[in-house]
Amino acid sequence: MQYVETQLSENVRLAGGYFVLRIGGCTHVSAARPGQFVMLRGDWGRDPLLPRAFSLLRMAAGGVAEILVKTVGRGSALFEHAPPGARMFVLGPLGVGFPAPQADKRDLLVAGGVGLAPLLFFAEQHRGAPIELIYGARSERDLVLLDDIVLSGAELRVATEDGSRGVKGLVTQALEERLDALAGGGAAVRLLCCGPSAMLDAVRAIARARKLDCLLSLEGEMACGIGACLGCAVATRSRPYRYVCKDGPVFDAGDLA
Amino acid sequence: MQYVETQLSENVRLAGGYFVLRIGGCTHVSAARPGQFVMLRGDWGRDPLLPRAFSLLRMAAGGVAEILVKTVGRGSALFEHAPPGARMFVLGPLGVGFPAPQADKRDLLVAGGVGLAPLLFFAEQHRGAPIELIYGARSERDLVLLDDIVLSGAELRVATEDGSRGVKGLVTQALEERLDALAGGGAAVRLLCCGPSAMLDAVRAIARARKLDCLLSLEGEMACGIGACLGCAVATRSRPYRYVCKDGPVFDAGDLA
Amino acid sequence: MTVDLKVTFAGVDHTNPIVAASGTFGYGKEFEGLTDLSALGGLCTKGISPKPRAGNPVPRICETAAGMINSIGLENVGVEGFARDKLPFLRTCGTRVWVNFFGETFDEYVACASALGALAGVDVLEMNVSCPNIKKGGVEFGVDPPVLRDLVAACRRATKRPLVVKLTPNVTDPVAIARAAVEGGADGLSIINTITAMSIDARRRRPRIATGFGGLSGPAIKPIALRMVFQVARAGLGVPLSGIGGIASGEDAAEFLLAGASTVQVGTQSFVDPDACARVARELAAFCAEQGVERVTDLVGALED
Amino acid sequence: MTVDLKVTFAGVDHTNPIVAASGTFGYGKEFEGLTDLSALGGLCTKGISPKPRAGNPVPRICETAAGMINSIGLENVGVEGFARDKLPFLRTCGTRVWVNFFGETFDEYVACASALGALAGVDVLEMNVSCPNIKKGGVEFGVDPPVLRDLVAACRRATKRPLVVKLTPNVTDPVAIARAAVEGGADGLSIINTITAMSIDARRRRPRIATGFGGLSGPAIKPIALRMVFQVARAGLGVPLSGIGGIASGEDAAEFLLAGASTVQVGTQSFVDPDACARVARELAAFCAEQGVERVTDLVGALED
Ligand SMILES: Cc1cc2nc3c(=O)[nH]c(=O)nc-3n(C[C@H](O)[C@H](O)[C@H](O)COP(=O)(O)OP(=O)(O)OC[C@H]3O[C@@H](n4cnc5c(N)ncnc54)[C@H](O)[C@@H]3O)c2cc1C
Ligand SMILES: Cc1cc2nc3c(=O)[nH]c(=O)nc-3n(C[C@H](O)[C@H](O)[C@H](O)COP(=O)(O)OP(=O)(O)OC[C@H]3O[C@@H](n4cnc5c(N)ncnc54)[C@H](O)[C@@H]3O)c2cc1C
Ligand SMILES: Cc1cc2nc3c(=O)[nH]c(=O)nc-3n(C[C@H](O)[C@H](O)[C@H](O)COP(=O)(O)O)c2cc1C
Ligand SMILES: Cc1cc2nc3c(=O)[nH]c(=O)nc-3n(C[C@H](O)[C@H](O)[C@H](O)COP(=O)(O)O)c2cc1C
Ligand code: FES
Ligand code: FES
Repeated sequence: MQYVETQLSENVRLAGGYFVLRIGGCTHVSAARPGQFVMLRGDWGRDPLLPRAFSLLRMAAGGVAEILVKTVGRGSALFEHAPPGARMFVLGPLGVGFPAPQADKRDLLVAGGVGLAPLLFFAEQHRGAPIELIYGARSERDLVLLDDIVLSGAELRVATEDGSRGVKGLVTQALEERLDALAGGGAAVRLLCCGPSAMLDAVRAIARARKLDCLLSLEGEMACGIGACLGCAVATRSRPYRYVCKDGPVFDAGDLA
Repeated sequence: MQYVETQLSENVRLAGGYFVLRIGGCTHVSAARPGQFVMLRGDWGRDPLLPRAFSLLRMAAGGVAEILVKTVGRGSALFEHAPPGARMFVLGPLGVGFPAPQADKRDLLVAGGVGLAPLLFFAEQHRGAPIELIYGARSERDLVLLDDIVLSGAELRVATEDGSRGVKGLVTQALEERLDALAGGGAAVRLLCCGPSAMLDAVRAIARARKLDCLLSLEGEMACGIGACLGCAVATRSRPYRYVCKDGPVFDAGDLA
Repeated sequence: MTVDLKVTFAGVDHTNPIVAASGTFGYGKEFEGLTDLSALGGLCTKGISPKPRAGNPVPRICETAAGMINSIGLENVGVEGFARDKLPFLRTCGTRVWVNFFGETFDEYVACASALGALAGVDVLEMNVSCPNIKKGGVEFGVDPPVLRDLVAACRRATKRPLVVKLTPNVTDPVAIARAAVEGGADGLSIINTITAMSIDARRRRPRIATGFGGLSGPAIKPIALRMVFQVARAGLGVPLSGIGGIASGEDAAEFLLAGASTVQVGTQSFVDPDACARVARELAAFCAEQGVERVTDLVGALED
Repeated sequence: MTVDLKVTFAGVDHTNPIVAASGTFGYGKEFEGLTDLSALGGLCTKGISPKPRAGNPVPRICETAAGMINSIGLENVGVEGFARDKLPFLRTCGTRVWVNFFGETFDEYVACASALGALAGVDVLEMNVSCPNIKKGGVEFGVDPPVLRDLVAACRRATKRPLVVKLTPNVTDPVAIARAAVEGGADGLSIINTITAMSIDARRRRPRIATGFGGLSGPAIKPIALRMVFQVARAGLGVPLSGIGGIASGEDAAEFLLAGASTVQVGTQSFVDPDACARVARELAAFCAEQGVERVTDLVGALED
């Protein structure tokens, strides 16, 4: 596996500062599973130095990798302004994705921000499986790709903090309500969550309290993405440290220390 | 005067690794005179750190600045791959250009490599004046913009080292031949030269030997382009050092130490 | 929210903490029309020596990753030329005038401090001690604590003006050096000057700088500068610090303030963008407003660690 | 033109001068399938200590301009784990095995040198002396010449393997430090380790690295590393040098060779591109061919100045 040089096919502006990069020439990533990620560099000098990790949003036909980005810093800002034709360097697929749906479990996906990407990928990949997606944001204009979610067949629930769309409140409130509504408090439910770390913590607490299976897709400071720099350490019960890039980014919530 | 953020309109590939950047939104540079330059940065991080100096090739209608570039290092390579729409930051016009043609003198422009740019600009600006352009290159495929030169009305002579086009030999041989052919060994001639430093040195020597007026457009290591860093010093007779960015890039050959 | 950007540094009030760094802002005049000089807290001149200097042969500069190396050779107009040709303009700029100076010998330093300190319109004297000490085989004055202490003390006696010592980063222990400068009577410390560095043109098999070595500056050195400012700040030497090294944005400036500096200097970035100092000041104000910081001085040393 | 890339370093022949730098290449295995390990001249392991270490809390790394800071905390599997789980694979890689080691005390260093030196398949021992000396208030072992000389001498007595000392750049005078290591019996010197640095998150008002300070690496430090290699090379201490710091291309490698190194190490760049070491080796060969250099050793110290 090596970095492959390719080009940006399309840079699709969405609402709320989000955008989707469609990167052609990514047949090497075609076999990626939801939750896996790529390391991406643009055509810039030696600054920013390090590639950036991005969960795959989907693999479209013809080897087009799609990722969902929100501008937060220098790397993402450079991607935001990258026009079609801009050179891209892509390594992947990396990491361990979400395990496939289990026959006896309902999957409740809990998404916030760019965390929507791997979960939407999951829903699209496992069309037909009993999947629900609870999607939280500050306000209606921070919600993206709603049509795609609906098309995936996942049952969508939206929670916005200002109540401008869906239930008013945090995504975790919507989650609790949904779990309460499900038979046995959601005992036959598996939680899959990706989003800001406060959200991950809250979902983890709910899973612990209700003794639910729970898989979290984590972020971490990454330099290499391949298990070499030891930067992306996360403290776990099974070992002092595991690594987001090699052992994750998807972790069993129960194993996190 | 400030850096103006704008976009690349077109990136035109020419022969021999040359390309022309057409940069829109440059009305602030519209009044530029031939020989003046701009400082240019692309949309990259803090590396390459410094802007790059480029002589103007021409100012096209609607505030489009055109520059002629050949890839030699990191900055030019990034420009080579910049697609239309890429962000550009432009400061200028800077420096002192070529003085206008004089009534009693014939202007012999001597160009090599990207040094063609300011001289072609000069010829286009002073259409109708008695201007000849001697253009040297290693081989035919290193010659660019020949049609534009012809259209400018300048009398074109080409010299290639391998003889694949025009006179075989160095541009300075073609220059000497032309001077010999002119009445009085070219006494009523002014030389304007821009090109590799070896060529500048040779033309300077010819001018000295024949006691001709000679203007050279120099390069120099530049950080700022505005006379602040003192990096682009050039030793002169009139002062210990002058500065390519403020006092040049066009210098009277007689003043160079 | 209006943010109070005023700071007092070495007893001199500044409208904001942003100072243009020595050697990167000429004598101010070079930036007229390219930026609003009165938007700067202060402006430090090119280093002045007793006599004019023509500087080093070219090439004098080269670019490196996120940085540059320079060996300008302290080209300057000399004390007299400065007083006659440069200072009158500087006095009209509406900003604090810092004058950077140096010598090749102990006596030249003292002569410079005395002459420059006597000029009206000079607000702060900044002593550049990164110069080779000819007597000591060309080792920088600023690397040896006892030498530095004596040099500062001698300059201190020569003038009443606020005297700020600009430290070299090329040392094992910046705190020991800083302490020596304070013992010598420094009213403040500027941290850091450039880091000795080299670049080689592999094809020509030559150094890219005519003098071989030069000084590295720019974003590349920011993490080293920040560490040194923090080390010296934590040592609590009782004098204010001016943070320098790779500052290119208001957020960069805030980082140095949090580490313990009370003014910051913008150097190389003025080459990348002549409006950089004023922009950094604007961005620092915006940063404070966004963060609910009413007085910029509240940031100074406010790092939680 | 075929170029002879072979070099002998500290008595050990290498197929080419490119060595993967310690801490940036795991134990080799991590790069299987990502690059051709046999294309490397050598591969230096993560630093090994007598006992396994879990390393520092997160965040352990952050990016800076053209560089990064790390404070991994020397996480490693310990001597036993290394011998059992890592060395067998390394012996099959078709490249020279450099083992980097360190201790928290004098005795730990010696124990490590002795134990690692006794393992078959270890070609070069590289001593990391940038660790805090607990006895001396946490100052690095490598900044004090007499301490360093004694430490190296003790390790020297503990093993017959080629012993290379990796110098810290956080010093006023790299030549004095280098000389001390050579007096202690070093067979070679690796120059440089990371530069102590800091990054601050201005919004959270905290250092970006959990431990506050960390080590700066990457292209940002290349001009400083090159200067130090050149300084030490010029001092003519009679041992070969391994140049390290920001090397990302064959031309970068050539610059270090010209400055006087006879091997070079590629560190941070392996994070940017896992194939970097092999690519640098290919590019160095192409550079030599282009320049008409028949033997890569002809470049060593060939700077004209
Ligand atoms: C496994 C994995 C998957 C990821 N998937 C995605 C994805 O699908 N889409 C996406 O947009 N990003 C994703 N990220 C984050 C991405 O890798 C970058 O960290 C992010 O784009 C910020 O990079 P930057 O260069 O813009 O910011 P930087 O310049 O690196 O940082 C700028 C500032 O933003 C802060 N910051 C950095 N990352 C974040 C963050 N994630 N949230 C908030 N603040 C941050 C930094 O602390 C700093 O203050 C993923 C990260 C990992 C580890
Ligand atoms: C007043 C002025 C006008 C200029 N006009 C033009 C122009 O119209 N078109 C144009 O293409 N360039 C022009 N240049 C040169 C331009 O500014 C850059 O120096 C050039 O593009 C190389 O930059 P780089 O980033 O690609 O190379 P760098 O990464 O800066 O350098 C890479 C390597 O190339 C070498 N190098 C740098 N510049 C040159 C050069 N000019 N020729 C050969 N080798 C070089 C360096 O020494 C280094 O080894 C001008 C320079 C000045 C000072
Ligand atoms: C071209 C140049 C010239 C400089 N001249 C001086 C000088 O005369 N005196 C001095 O004390 N520092 C001088 N410096 C150092 C700067 O003032 C500053 O300390 C250093 O560049 C680090 O800041 P920066 O990274 O923001 O540039 C010079 C720096 C550069 C780049
Ligand atoms: C993440 C990381 C871990 C490192 N670990 C070690 C180590 O265990 N022992 C050591 O001697 N050097 C270690 N280093 C230093 C490198 O080997 C090298 O000296 C330094 O990074 C400079 O080279 P570079 O700029 O090519 O990265 C480490 C560097 C990094 C970035
Ligand atoms: S990102 Fe380097 S080990 Fe995970
Ligand atoms: S480029 Fe800075 S003075 Fe000319």
